[in-house]
Amino acid sequence: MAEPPIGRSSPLLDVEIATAGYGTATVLDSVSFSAGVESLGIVGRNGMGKSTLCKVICGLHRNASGSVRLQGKEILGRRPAQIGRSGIGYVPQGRRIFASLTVTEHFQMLGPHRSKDWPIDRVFDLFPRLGDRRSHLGRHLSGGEQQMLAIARAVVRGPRLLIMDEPSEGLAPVVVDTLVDACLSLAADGHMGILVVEQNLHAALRLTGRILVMVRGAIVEDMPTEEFRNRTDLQELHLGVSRSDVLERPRQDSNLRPWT
Amino acid sequence: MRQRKPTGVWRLLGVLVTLLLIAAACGGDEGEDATTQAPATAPEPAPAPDAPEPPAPPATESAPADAEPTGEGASDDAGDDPAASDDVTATDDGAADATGSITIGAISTLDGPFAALGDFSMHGVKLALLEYGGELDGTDTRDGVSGATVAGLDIELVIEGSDATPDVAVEATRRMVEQDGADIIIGPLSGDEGLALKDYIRDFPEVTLVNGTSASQDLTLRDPAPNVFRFGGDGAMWTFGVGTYAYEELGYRTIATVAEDYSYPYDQVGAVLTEFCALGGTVAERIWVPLGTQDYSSFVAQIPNDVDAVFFAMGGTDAINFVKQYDEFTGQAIPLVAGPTAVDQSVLSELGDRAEGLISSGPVVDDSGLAEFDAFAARLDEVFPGQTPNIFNVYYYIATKSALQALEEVGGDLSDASAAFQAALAEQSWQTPIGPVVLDDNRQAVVDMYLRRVDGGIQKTIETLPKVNATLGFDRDEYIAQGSFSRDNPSC
Amino acid sequence: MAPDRRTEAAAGGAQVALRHLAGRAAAAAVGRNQRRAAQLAISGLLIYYVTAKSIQISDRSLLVLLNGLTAAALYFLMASGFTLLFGLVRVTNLAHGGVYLLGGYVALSVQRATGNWLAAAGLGFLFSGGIGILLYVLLRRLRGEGLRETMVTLGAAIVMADQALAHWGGVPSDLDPPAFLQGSLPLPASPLLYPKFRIAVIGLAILAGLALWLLLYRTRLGMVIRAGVDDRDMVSMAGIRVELVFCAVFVLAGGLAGMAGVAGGTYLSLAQGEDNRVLLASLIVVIAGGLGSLRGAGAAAVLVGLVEAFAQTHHAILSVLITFGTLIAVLALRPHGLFGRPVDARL
Amino acid sequence: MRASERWRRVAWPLAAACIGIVVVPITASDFVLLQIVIKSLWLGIAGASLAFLIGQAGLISLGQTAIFGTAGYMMAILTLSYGLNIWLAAACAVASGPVAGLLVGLLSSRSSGLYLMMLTLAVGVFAFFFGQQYQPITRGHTGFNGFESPVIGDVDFNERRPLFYVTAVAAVLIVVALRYVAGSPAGLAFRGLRDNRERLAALGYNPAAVTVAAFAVSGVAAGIGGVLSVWYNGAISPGSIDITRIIELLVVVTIGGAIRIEGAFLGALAVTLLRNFASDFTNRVETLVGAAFIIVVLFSRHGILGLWLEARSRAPQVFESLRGQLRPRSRAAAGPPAR
Repeated sequence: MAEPPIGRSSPLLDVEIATAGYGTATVLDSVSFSAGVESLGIVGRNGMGKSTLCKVICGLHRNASGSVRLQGKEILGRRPAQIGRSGIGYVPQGRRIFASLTVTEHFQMLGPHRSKDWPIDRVFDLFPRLGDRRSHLGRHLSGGEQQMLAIARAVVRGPRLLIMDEPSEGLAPVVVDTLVDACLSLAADGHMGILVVEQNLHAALRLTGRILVMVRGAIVEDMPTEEFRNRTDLQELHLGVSRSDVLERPRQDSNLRPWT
Repeated sequence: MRQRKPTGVWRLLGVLVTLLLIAAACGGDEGEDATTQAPATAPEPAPAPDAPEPPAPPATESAPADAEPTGEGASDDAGDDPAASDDVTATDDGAADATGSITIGAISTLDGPFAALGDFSMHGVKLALLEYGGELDGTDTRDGVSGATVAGLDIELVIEGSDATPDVAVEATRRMVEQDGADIIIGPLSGDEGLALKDYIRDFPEVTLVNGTSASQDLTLRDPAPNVFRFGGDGAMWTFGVGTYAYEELGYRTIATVAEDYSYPYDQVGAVLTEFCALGGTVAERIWVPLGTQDYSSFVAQIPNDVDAVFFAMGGTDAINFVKQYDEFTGQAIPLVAGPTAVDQSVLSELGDRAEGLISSGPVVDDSGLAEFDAFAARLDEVFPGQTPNIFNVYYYIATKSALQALEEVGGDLSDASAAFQAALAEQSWQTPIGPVVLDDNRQAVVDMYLRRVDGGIQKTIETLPKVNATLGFDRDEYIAQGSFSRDNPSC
Repeated sequence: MAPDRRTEAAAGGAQVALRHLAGRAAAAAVGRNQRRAAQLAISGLLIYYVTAKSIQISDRSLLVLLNGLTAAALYFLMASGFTLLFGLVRVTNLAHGGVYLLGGYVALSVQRATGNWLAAAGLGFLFSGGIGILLYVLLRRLRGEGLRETMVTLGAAIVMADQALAHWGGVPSDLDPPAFLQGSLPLPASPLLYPKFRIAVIGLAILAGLALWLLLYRTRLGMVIRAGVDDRDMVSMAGIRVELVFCAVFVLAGGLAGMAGVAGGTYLSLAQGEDNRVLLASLIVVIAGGLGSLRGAGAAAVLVGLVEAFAQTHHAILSVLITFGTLIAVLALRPHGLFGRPVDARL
Repeated sequence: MRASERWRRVAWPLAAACIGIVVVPITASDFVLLQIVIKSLWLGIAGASLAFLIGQAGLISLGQTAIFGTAGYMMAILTLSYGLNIWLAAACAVASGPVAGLLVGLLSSRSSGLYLMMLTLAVGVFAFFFGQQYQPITRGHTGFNGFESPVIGDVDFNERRPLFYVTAVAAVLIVVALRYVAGSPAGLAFRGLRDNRERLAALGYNPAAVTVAAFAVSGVAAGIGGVLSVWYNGAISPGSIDITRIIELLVVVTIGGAIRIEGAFLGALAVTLLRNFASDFTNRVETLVGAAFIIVVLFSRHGILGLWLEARSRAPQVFESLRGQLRPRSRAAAGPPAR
């Protein structure tokens, strides 16, 4: 099958969720968007349903109705293992690496599910820190290392779409930069789409080419990152980020290129 | 979408639950007759032999009988009884009562650790009923016997099970007495159940409890109830003679005891020690094993090395485990003397060779040569192939047969709070499969016991101990004054 | 003579252990870690007490130790499957006792038919594994709803106990050990013996423990199981059909329980009510050790077995209270057990 | 409007309960009244204490029999061993319920979920063994027999109807009280414990203290249940609190549905009916009980009560419009995507 061209004309992911929630509480209400092989960011305040959206796509949250299609195939209602095999890699919030497996075992346990493109050395080239700590147990890694491991664990399966939920949460800015760089290099060859949920606006702005804003379970804005960067009114309204917050960190414009 | 699938099943469940509720409601309707009619008929002279008695709360069963005089009540009944579809027994009972029938309720431990003993007990009950023209309804323990008659009255058998706890036993008995209208209760099996049932049945003087194998002394010894009868021994009586035999014949001077930690083994250990210590023997160690213990190794380890013998009092599984482990851990270096149920015929085959030569006392031996015993054994094997006499089937048989004989004598007359029947029952004196029986003033049997030895997998008689009474031949007042046996009573 | 030397050795060993513990307790106290200090102090007292008591009847202390280990072996066989099952599938399998009983009874029937203990044990193992599959199927559609899963296993336990009663009756019974494990060995410096089969049970538990360790730490399946214990959603997201692994663990846990049933049915006996007793014991062990932790199950099995054996020997009447009191104390001080990590045990 | 709705919610069940208290003793036979109705009521009261813990605070306790047993034993010991005035004894026994609850709560305050379940199981089993082994107080395996309920003038509480009134009124009071607690700010904290322990802590509550409080509240109901069980049975022994009773209580609450306090009474009634009448249909009562239990759990998240609520939510439009709040759920369950 020919690689689909980059852009929104032929969506990699097509989401039309009618509702999703817990018990009688509705968390997602009419969420609908498409993503191509691009880097798409979803931002919004706490409790707006971003994580639930990720879980619904991955099949980890099953109380949902509507439709989620990956490359045209319906995946809503499938089991997580099927969804995982059909080409979605998931980097969950809180990292959720396997505490009692060593770094190496995280990759060994995948067995045949590991992509041939990802020999273990390539992983350690991408994240040299992990190579240093290959025989350490997951629970003994630092937060940044755990996040690297979580990303690597998802990537070595060679997914078409990588979903990351708050990858920068709780990490030092320096570590976040390292991670963002790694993600950018991952996406550089244009085979993999990225869907990233972020609270950290800086990371989101660096990593993505398009931004969706989520408020109370619905998508309220959808615009290129470049545009969103300048819409401080929207940032303030939907994220509670004041101008000073954004300015707090020195801008490194050379790094702030949008992903395309 | 997950919630969608089971709709059909849900509907079915809903229907089921509704049915249950309706059934419950009908139970209530049926009761309505009883409560509304009973007061009206209570003052009248009893029209039928099995009429209810004024002092007692009206039993449900009596409703149809009461209904006879008033046509209105009778038609009510006709209308309601079929509706009470949840309770087939009660309906049958009601119909039969109108023509005159007597309901016998049998209770034993059909669930829980003693379930096997419950089976044995019911064999005994059914065997007695078969002698009165009954036929087995089926082979399961809970299948009853139908067609038995005494003095022209049909005998209904209701079977209920407990799990050896007093609460469940009382509820099961209440079901038989108040729901099924049982006139006579045969049972229960274990000691504490017996005490609980004594308290319950005291409030129903017209109902008669004929004990099965409950071996608690205080069922009859202290504060007896006028409608409770025991045609067998109690735990102490079953152990009679062993202490003396151990001291005089076997020459033991110091013993240790290992027993389960509750009242029935207290009675056995107490009876042994009472005799043994009176003769001058001493007890080096009393080891009480919490109920529910399976691994006796740590308790075997506590037996002092320098005792002459070990007396152990256990039942069922515990006996098997103890004997097996005692054998494995000590090679039987110190001889064992057994309590009555530890080597009862019900566990002998499972004990196997390890039980050979064990001395004990007890009510049942296999070589007594009594014609009644041989006939009983033959009949038992014929009806329930492979079964041999043991304390449970023999005692439940004796209890049931005594009741049936007394019923026959009074022509099935249960009027006047079963006064005539209970009087006849108290006078029962007959040759049972295990020897003659008569009752004392507390309606407690005076019976023969046997000193016995396991030999070739059966219990053989060493000596017959005639007419053992509830106080083991001691002075009644003194015996009662020494108090119930306990962990450290007697204190020798 | 010999007992004296052993007494001395025991006392010496205890002293060393005590000094070590006291040091650590002091260090913890200095470090303001009061809880740790309290824990160490309690374990110190326990060791002191046990040593003092074992010296008291020294010619029985080896026996008591062995008894504790035998009990521990049986508990471990039960608990290891239980803890794996919980760790991976998050199912508190209250039917585990029922599986024990049925496994033992099937073996009993087989032995009565063939007279061969090994065949009996094998079939008991397979049969229990089969029940594991049944349970797996029964619980499939409730996956993730811990309380309901637990309740279904409870219902299954009730049904199993009643079916065992229906098919094998209430007569208590036991299996005969294989010929080469019959009889007893003399214990040194004691008039008592020790049955060979009980020693074999200890061996069996050690073997089972080793095999499980190899499975968990040396195979890919083991990695997946451990990963599943940590986070089964993430295992699914890795594209691994975690359901198949679940099923395998159900079979394994059932088989282990059945094996325990065969062992217990041989050196103890099979009877109504045994299922609850054994279930309770294995629950204690699993919880005290920490859910999902094999190491914890092993350690807690030994702890519970020894405490039980000592308590039965020295405080027969209150022994059960001591065993459960210990458990309550352990759990009140360490809510996640000895080796447990705060896994998501939400129901 | 809110107030009136709330009032309606309270008034209907209360009226139903009052009618029940009046009608049931007239219509039910002595046997049904005692063995079904009263039994279900006190078992339901004990169950309500557990339903409260599970449904409101998310604490699955298997130690309720310990609390229940403490009160029951207290009742028996104070009257039979010490000859205390029966009302005084009853008051002490009822008061011992929350105290015992407090103790169990303290022990379990740091646990949650399955660990709490197991810890409380250990407590429950400990209580059973204490009753069985510690003879000086508990009289061992035999326990206490021959307890006589109090008599005031002509009213003898050993009789069934007076006993029924006491039990029924106690049941209603307990339901009202527990619902009141559930609706109070404390109830909010309990639900916080159930839904998210971490968030509760973040809100400034101490989850351990909330756990202890929940156990103490449930202890009131369990204590009253324990006292009534002694009045009902006239006896208490370790057999009244053994592991089968622990399981039975759990079965009662699960079958009934812990989502509301009342579910416990429904479950108690179902279990009592099954135990009393199932033997008319089958020789394998326990298998039937177990299978019924499995089926209820498999097909309903909240037991029989859940079935009822579900049926109501599926009922025709009339109900649909009345209970708008149930709609989102049925929409969420509407299933596979349209396309």
